[in-house]
Amino acid sequence: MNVEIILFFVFSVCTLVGASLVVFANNPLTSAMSLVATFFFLAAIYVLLYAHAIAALQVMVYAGAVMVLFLLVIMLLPLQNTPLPLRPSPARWVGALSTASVLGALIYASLQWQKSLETLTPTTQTTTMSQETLMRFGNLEEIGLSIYTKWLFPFEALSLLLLAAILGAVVIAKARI
Amino acid sequence: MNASSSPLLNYVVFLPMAFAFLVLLLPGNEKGQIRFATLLGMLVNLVTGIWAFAAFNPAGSEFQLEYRLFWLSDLGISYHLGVDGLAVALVLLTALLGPLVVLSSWRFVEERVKEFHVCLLVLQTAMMGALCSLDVMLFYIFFEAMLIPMYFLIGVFGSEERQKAALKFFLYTLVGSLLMLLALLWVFFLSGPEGTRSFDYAALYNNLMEANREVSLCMQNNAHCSNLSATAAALLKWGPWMFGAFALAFAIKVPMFPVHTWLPDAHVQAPVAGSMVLAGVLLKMGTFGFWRYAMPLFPAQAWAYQNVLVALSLIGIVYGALMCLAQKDIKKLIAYSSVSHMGFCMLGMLTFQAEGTMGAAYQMLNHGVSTGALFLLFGMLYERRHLRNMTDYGGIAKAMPIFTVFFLIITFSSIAVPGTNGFVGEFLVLLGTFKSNLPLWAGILATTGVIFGAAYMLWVVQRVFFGPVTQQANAGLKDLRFREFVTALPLVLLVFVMGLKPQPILEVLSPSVKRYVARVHQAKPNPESNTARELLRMHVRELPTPKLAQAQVDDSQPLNQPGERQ
Amino acid sequence: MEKLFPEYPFSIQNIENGLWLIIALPLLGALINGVFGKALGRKNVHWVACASVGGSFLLSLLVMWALGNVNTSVFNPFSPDISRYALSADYGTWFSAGSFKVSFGLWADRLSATMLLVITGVGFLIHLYSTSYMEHDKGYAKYFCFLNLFVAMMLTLVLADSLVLLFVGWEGVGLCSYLLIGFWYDDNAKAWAGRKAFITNRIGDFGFLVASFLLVLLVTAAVREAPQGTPVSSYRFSTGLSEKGPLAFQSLSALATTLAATDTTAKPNQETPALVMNRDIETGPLKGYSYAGVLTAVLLFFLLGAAGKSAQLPLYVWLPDAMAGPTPVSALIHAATMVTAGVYLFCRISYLVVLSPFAMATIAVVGCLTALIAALIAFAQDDIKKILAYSTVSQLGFMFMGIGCGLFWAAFLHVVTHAFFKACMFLGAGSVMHGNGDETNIKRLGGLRREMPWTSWTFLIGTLAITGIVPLSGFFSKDAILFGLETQQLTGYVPVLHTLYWLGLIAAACTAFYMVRLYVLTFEGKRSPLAKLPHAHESAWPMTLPLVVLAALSVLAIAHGLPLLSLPHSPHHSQTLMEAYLFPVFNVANQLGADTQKLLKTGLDKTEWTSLLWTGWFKAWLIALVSGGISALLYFKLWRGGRKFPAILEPLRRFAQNKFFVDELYELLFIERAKGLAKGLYRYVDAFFVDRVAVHGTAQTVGFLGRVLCWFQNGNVQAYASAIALALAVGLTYALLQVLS
Amino acid sequence: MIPTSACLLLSAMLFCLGMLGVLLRKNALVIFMSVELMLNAANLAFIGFARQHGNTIGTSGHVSAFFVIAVAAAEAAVGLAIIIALFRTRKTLDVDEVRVMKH
Repeated sequence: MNVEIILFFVFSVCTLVGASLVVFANNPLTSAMSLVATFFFLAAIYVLLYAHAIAALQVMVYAGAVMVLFLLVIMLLPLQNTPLPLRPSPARWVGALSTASVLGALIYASLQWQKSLETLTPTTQTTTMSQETLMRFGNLEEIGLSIYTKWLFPFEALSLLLLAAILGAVVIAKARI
Repeated sequence: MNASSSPLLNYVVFLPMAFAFLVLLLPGNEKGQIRFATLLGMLVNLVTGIWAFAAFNPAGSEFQLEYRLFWLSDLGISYHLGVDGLAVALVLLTALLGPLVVLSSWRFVEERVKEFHVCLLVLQTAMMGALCSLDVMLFYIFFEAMLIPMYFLIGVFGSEERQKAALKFFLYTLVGSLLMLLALLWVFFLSGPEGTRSFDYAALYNNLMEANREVSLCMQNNAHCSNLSATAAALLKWGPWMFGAFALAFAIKVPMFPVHTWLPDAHVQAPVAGSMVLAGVLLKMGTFGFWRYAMPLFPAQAWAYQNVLVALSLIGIVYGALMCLAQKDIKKLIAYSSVSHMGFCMLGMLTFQAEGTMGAAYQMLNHGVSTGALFLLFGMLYERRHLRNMTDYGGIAKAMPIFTVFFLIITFSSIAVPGTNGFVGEFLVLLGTFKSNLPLWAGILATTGVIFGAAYMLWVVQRVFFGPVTQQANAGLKDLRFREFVTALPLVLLVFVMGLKPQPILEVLSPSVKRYVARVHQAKPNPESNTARELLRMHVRELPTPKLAQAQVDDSQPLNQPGERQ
Repeated sequence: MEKLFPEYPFSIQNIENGLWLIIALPLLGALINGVFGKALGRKNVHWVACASVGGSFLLSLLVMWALGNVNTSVFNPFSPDISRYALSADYGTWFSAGSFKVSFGLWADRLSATMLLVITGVGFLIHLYSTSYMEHDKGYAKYFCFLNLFVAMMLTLVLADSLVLLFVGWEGVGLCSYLLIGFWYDDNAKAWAGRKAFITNRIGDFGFLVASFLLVLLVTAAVREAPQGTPVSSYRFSTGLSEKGPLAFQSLSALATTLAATDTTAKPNQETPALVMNRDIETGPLKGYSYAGVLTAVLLFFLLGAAGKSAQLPLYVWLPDAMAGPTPVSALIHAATMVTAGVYLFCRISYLVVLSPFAMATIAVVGCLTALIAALIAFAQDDIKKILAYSTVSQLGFMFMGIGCGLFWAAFLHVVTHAFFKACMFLGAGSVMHGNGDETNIKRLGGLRREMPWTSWTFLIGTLAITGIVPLSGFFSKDAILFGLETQQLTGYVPVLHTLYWLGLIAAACTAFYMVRLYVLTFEGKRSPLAKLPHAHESAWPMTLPLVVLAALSVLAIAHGLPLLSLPHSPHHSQTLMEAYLFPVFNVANQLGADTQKLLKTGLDKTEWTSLLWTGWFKAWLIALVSGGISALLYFKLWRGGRKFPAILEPLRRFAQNKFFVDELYELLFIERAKGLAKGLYRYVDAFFVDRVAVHGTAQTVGFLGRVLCWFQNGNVQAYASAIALALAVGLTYALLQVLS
Repeated sequence: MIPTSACLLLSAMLFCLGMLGVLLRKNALVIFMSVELMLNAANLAFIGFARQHGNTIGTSGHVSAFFVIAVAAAEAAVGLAIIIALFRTRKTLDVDEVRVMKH
């Protein structure tokens, strides 16, 4: 039981609480603020997993840019009647039950997987990674190298996607062009 | 440059398309220019068509004027054009109808003139392509491409219920041809191991030939069924389905009873040009398809289902004629008469016997001329009065004598009076039916068609042309204008030329007929019976295989393609 | 003859090569009149028309002359021998397919030559007559165009050397008949009559076509199965087939000879060859039928065809209605030429006819019944043209009886004489109509003898001729037929023929009665007060001249019927001129009939024969005279002055006047049925079942399925998401189970 | 180190929470936020696996996460634009009310 795990546990609980608030809060503003919190906690978890660059991106892009957008929209729209109470319908029942079973299946699968991992293949454990490698592992340099060499084409495609998204957003959102 | 190859057919097929582009470039309000450009295109096409017909040597190899290019070789598809006797005759017919179609709608279409003429030209290319292609997939592409301009011709330029009719026409024909596509792919994969397969007609035919022999042997005698090759076994099991799909696609196009109901609707709603092309050429695609694809590729099945198809043809002949007697709408009546006449075509082809098949081939041409002319002539009347019911006319002969003479001549051609073209075809079909393995009553029943044919056609003539003038508007009708006269005259003359001097055309058709019969007979159930002696003389020959299959194996050495200029 | 005419320029070779001109001239005339008629003007139109037919007539005379020459013979392409007294020409293939072939071949023997003269001669006279009769008609050029076309077609029919080419003429004359009956097309009834004629003829053509096809099959089967040494199995025959096709008449002749040679019923002791007439055919489409049976079927189908064209039972109904056409047309087409095509056809294929006694008996019976029924209907008719039409039907029935008893020459003689006197009477009727404001009801005429002397005298001669009064031609030709019925030995059917003889006598009596009635009511007595014009006028010379010529011919034609010659090959009796002249044509038939013992000449010796002949003549003459006399008496004296017809016979008269309701019966039985069937099929099968249920039903089923699936497509995005979630859950569970197991 | 299964468990719960939000909430904005949650759950799984298999697969997991973030950004831009457009035309964000795409 080391600090890492304790921290992970703490952050996990916080993340889940935040996420629950996002989903179940009546006021979208509450949801939005909880979402920001959730993103931050997730970023912390990423750090714990030695994914520093992604953690930074998470904070910048998600908690920063995306959330600002969300808030902007919330502010932009005159949402007087914000609480929209749940109205049960067959589709919703089906959805809830499906979600429950998906959750069950996923949890079962992860536990099962962990078990098989421990019994069968000790060699593939991460512990073999040295501390030095670990420090280098998730930093921006490594990822940058990878993106600009191995993943160059998807990366360029991504830029195109972003461009399209910008144009699309403008076209859709503007009343008259 | 290969000696047997010639680029002529490319011109036949694609010149109308080139003119379509030209027409597209013209300004839309210059109607005269558009019409003249289209007419010019059709005339040029006619010249190339005549040229192709003249260049065809009846004594030569089966397919002539061949032209082959690589195209989608990985899929076994090539651009391969060529014609046999029947195809070249139909090419001539199509080319001939082209200018007449343009002339017939000179005044009829006043709106969207450009679109109309582009449709006509594109349709011409598609029809020529379907007739000339020797690659089955290429044929399929052209076959489907015909639907599109025709759909617009009916749906945009037709009468009041045009949309419904166009949709019906489109869906009806599409159902059949999609099933055919499925069967076609199936046949393709059946036809040989990977690498040797090709959609080329000759290759497909040759690949299936041995399998067909085995299948027919097996169908005669179970003892032969034990050691079938894989292809033959598959063909035995699935052949009926594949043949059924092909037959359905073409039967809809012909149209045979009971899949004929799109035709009356389409004809009634279509403009004159649409009806002419529909009756003149499009219906032939059905019989042509049977002739070129359905029967030769599945001869064993053709024999097995001969009686069913013959029964449908006979029903078509009698039933179509009876339907005519119940019509008030003249265009609908002519449409049903097409059902009856095409029943004769099918019957002749299903005799699997030289006279009948020759008659069927000739009847295809006749039907194109006479029914095309009927629609053309009625279109002239329709242009004047915009009425289609017989009761709206009466005593027209008084006002329009020349028109009446033309209509009468075409009527007599349609009911096969000797001396006109209809007689030769119908006589040969009926003779073939009697001489074939079909029961005698089938021939007798088919012959009753001559009675019904006269009954309904003369009924129309009586109601429209004879009797007193019942409506004042009909009394002042103008007789044919010069343009109309010139449009109708070639068809009227052809009626006599084809009726009195059919031999040159029959000679062109003759090798195709022989090969068709021989091909179907390679799977005849009881070869020892009557025609056996006759058939010994015309044994089945393998078609010259295209070199495409080799080219796939050896990519490093590019084949000296016939069309490439060096 | 040869000395009279120099060989050059009329060498037989030249005549042979120019046979086509006989047809081409009227055809050209038709073309010129049809295309340029309006521009030419009336004078030129009739000049062209008459000249073309006249030219054909002259050419026909040349042919006749050539056929009188003993050296005239043609090479038979189907057998090694030559055909004497015949000309032939071949102008190349018409069409060929597979093993079938038809060529444009013409063939003129004495039968066709006689017919040629009748057609072009009578045709010329009628053309001449028409120039005056149609004077005021608007469609003058059109009329002559059709008439010339008709002549051309009729000549094609007569000159054809194969059944197919004959069929061209056969249909062609029907076509012209259709056009000419409906000549005044703006009258619906007239156009309707034309249509009726064409369609009725088409029913006959159906029979003709079926018979031809069966003949092709028969030839093919015979070629396949005939033993060595028969005409059909020879090498020449096979070359002939590839040259002229199986339906050429010489081919059929060879077929008949072959079949006759193998007839085992005739020669029971002969060893049986491969092909036996009464045995079943072994292979081919006719498998299971015997040659004799198929041949009988062929002839019966031909009978149907001939019944259509020659207006026999049950297809005679069109002919009376065909009187709607101009009267010269009725004279030419519906009396003299076209309607005799059926008789001509049977004469042409006489060698086949004699091989089937059953078919012959049927022909005779059909002819006899037609003769009787038509005669009975004619009793009560008042329309001058209708009476003549029914009498034509009746006389055609006589001709069929002649065919049926195997006396082809007699039947043909009747064709010729009938052409003369009936054309004469029709033209006379036309003249009557012309002079009386188109009045056709004989009860509104009368007393024309003084006003129209030429017409009336010629009409009288015609009437006497058809009645069968001794010195006129009708007597000889009709009596030859009746005598044949009495004496011909048609194996198995002698009693039938004897019955027909008596029925024939009754028909002859009827003919005499109503023809005299017609003459008396029209020409004798006083002019009827109901007449349209107060005074009739005699027609102009172009109309009376043909009448005189035809009347003269009706008298002169007796020359053909007199038993003048006694020739070595018929020891029992003397031959008539006609029989002797046509001997080369019917020789084969007679020979085959005798060989197979199906049709024999009477076994009477000369004295018995002569006495029978004379008593027969006397009987016929007496009957005609008595019947005609009664009629004349009745109509002169009794019923002239408005005396009522006996009431007791009134229903009968009404029944006959309405033509025994045959038209109505056909209408009810066939036409209404066919129309009802067509309507019913259209409404229930085509519109309802195929289109509504099957086609639209499919569309609607698809549409219904679509609407059902629409329920899922409710637009609620979360419902869609739920579906995705459900799919995910199921997929995951499934994957887990797969992995675990 | 942190056991990967723990990461996966957290990821699963996060994912299901997001899914619940998407399926149950009516507010389009909240639904949208829930989608973001789901994306983050996926990212977490990527990072978790990357941590475990880092020596064999390198930083591929991280790169994937990076791409997901980028896509999420694009999606957010377009999606929010749609929401604005939606609100402008329908005056509501209730997805139950917005059923234009009905047959």
